[in-house]
Amino acid sequence: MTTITLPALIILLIFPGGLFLLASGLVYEWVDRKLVARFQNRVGPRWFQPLADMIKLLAKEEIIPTGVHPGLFVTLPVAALAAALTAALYVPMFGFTPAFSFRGDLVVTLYLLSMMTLGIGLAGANTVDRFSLVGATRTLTQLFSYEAPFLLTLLGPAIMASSWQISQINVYAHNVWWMIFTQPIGFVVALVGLMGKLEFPPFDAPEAETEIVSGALTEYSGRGLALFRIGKDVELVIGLTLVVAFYLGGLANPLEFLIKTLVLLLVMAGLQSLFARLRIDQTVGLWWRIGAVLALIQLLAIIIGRFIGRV
Amino acid sequence: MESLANQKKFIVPIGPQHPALKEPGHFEFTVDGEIITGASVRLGYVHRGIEKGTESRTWIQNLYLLERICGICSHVHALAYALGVEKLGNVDVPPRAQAIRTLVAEMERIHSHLLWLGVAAHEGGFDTLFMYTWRDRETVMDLLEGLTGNRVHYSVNVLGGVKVDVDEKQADAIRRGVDFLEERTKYYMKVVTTDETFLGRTRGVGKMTTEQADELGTVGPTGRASGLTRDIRVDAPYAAYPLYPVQVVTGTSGDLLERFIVRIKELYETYRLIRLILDKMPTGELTARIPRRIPENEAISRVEAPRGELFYFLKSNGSEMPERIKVRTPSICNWSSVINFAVGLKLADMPMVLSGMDPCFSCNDRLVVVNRPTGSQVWTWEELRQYGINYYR
Amino acid sequence: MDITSSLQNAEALLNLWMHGMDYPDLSRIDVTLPPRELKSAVSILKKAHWGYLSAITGLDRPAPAPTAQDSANVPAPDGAIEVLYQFCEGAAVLTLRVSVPYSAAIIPSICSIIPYATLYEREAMELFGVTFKNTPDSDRLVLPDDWPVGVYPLRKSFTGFTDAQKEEMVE
Amino acid sequence: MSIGAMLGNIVESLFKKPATEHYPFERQPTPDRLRGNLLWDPGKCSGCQLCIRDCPSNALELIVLDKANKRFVMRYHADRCTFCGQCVQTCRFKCLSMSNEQWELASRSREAFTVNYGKDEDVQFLLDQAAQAGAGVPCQPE
Repeated sequence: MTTITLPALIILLIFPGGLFLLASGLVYEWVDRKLVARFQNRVGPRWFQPLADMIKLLAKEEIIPTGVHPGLFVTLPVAALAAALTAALYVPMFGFTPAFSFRGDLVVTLYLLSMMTLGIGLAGANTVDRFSLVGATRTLTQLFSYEAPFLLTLLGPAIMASSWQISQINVYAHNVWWMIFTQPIGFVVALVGLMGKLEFPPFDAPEAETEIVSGALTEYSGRGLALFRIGKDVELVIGLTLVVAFYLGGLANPLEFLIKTLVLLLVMAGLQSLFARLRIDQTVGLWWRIGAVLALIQLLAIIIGRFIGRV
Repeated sequence: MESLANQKKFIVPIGPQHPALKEPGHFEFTVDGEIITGASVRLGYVHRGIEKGTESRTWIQNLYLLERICGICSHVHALAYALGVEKLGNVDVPPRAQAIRTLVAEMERIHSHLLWLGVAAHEGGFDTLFMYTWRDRETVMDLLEGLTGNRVHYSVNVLGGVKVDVDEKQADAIRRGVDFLEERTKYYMKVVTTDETFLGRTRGVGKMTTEQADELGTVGPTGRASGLTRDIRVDAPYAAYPLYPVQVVTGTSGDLLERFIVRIKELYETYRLIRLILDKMPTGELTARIPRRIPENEAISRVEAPRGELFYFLKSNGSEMPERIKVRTPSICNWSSVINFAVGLKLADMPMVLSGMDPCFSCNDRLVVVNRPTGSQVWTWEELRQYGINYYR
Repeated sequence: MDITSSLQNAEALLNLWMHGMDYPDLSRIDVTLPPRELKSAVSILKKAHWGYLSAITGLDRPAPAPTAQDSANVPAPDGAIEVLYQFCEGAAVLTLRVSVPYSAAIIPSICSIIPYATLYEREAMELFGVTFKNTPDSDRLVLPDDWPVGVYPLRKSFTGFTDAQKEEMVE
Repeated sequence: MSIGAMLGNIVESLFKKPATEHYPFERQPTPDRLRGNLLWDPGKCSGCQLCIRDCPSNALELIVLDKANKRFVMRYHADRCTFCGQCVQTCRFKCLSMSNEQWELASRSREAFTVNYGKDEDVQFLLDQAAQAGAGVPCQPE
């Protein structure tokens, strides 16, 4: 595997953290929107649309509604984005070795990724708007439903690799059979879990526009909204990278990264356009009744497999 | 205790501006978590005073005013009105004209039902189905444009007949279009009845028994899905429906899924009717002469709009202008069913239940009242026009 | 049931209360009722399952303009609001006609018998200024919130707002 | 009972040309029967003004220059017109028709929508008169 080392500041601010990550987030958002549009026989947005949206939002006035805690209102989007950007540092982004790595960074990354959803939930709960409140309740409910199965499915490869370090799991995944074949259930649950995390349809009940306008983010405008949105885009890239690194044979170079994540995104876009939105009670039911059980079976199979292997 | 409970009421307003309803209507749902415990409705945000307006326009001008009550079922409004005026004036409309009116009415039904299917799917978060149905709806809109010259306000009717004729080329184009749409409709039937995620949102939701539907006075497909056999095309055939009998489509379970099925089955029936009309088109004149002054009388005209029974009451006073025109649109009948059934449902189901009856706000609201940015004021038509002229100068 | 028997059935049901009856055309029957008999007429229709209430139509019948022959000491006749309850069964339409003078425009509400009549009653109430006694909900339904009280747009006397009324609404 | 009943269709769509039309770069051809802008043929008009009486939106004005010699100018306000076609139906001499050409009902001024139809010399006469006296006297229906 190639190892490129860059000065820490550049890693944090420009590449592969910071700016480059933000830019790739926008590109992935565009790919996702374009694919969904094509699945629906539409034209879809042009390549600069997410960027244009972002510039427009950043240039707009940020309205702080009455009844909120202003400090919290302003810092939540920043915290959410910062958490997402930090999480990227432990993940083999673009096929490079993670910038920082230590034993157990998988757990830290997963918590950092949850910060985003938590931030959106708190942002909704902070306002007095009814739609935001309903949206916040739904966001947090959803967080508690997909998080456990998602976590369990990422533990599968970790147990196989006998490591809690993402970079080591990546290397392990690269060297053995693609884990999508050895742990197919885990892969499906992980992929669907990622969709739940990103609130993609059919798990978009927390921001169901026909019911609660824009959910928790209804009261957000301007910069706050822009940061939340770009945070979500970054999370999309990180999520894809994680699933690819764990289940699709790891990441060794940028080309491999590009091909594998885009194929995964294609599948995800297909899934997004295939289903009707699930009600929040249906989402919770699905995750706990099916998702969690499947993930546990997978985990059990791995543990038993390893036990037999050792014996 | 009571007052404390009232304070804790958590009301979710839907409308007048809300992405679920592209038209203005105001609903207040009192919710307890996700469960609705109360509902109320306020209409009139687009009340245009058409009933008053008709009293100062001639019989001919009213045809076009009334056609503009609704953009989706424009033809049935004009049809109901024209049939009523012809009744008042004792005019016999030539059979070919009646057949063409029926043909356009049925094509409009396709347009309306496909549009509804898309909207209902969108409310359920199934945007792919929404995009596909609206794409296919273009077919019938293009056919209507080719036949009548306009995509929305077909203006096929004149008092005493129709403006346009159907030639063989048109008929063939319509047949081809109907064949294509029938195939697509079968596909949508399959999707709606088999897709598990969508079924999860429609099956058993908003259930209404036949007795309840009767008690609440529902009309149209909403009522028929609950087993209410009310269809004006069958009960009191008008225009050319006596020549082309319709079979009523009814459902039994009365839930949202059944409303989907009933509307889709109605589409099949509509395709059959269109082919029948095109194959057996009577020949003859297109218009009959009708006097400008309508003798004093009263008439009631009922037609089956895509959403249900449309009721017109016309009263003439022997002059060129009507004395009174009352329009009772199908949507207003169905409101009570929604308001009564909201309690106990989940908030997430509400947009779907609302759209399940295919509400049309322009149907309900028909005064020129404009809210100015500074304070609100009632403007006369002349002032409004002047404002418009100054604005664009 | 065919139209004629439906109509005869309706006639038989309402025979007790009617003040006048007419067959305007083959599928219609008009029955004139005094306001106090309305509720009993509607409930007998409901009990007999005769059709369903299709619409409530208001009609303004202003008093004819005083002619030169009228002497000054005869009081000017009062205009009337006529409310039409249209029931449909198949192709048959039954109209219950209830007429009340402007000065006493009160009609008993039929919502206790037919609950969904509330929307129709609210509409007629706003647009014609008829009071439906004991109607469950008398909030504004279609007119704007700042519409002046006592102005009924569908009465013939309404031809637009006076300047004073416009002033009032701005406030 | 199935999940993802639309799978076949969405995969097909991925390789199909999008249904969206790139308006205004691409335009669908207009149907022959399109009810477009109103056209008036001065030759046959008798000046009965029935079209003006029947117009639901006051889009027509007939300016009578000389009734005996049938010199009329029809002033057509395209921005008020609802394109219902009633005037065409009403006219007994078939002097009104609707064009099926594509046009845009959008402009930066209202003037673009006021069209004077008539013989060239009559329109010119009217314009000269308007230039002299401010505005022409539109004919009101009785």
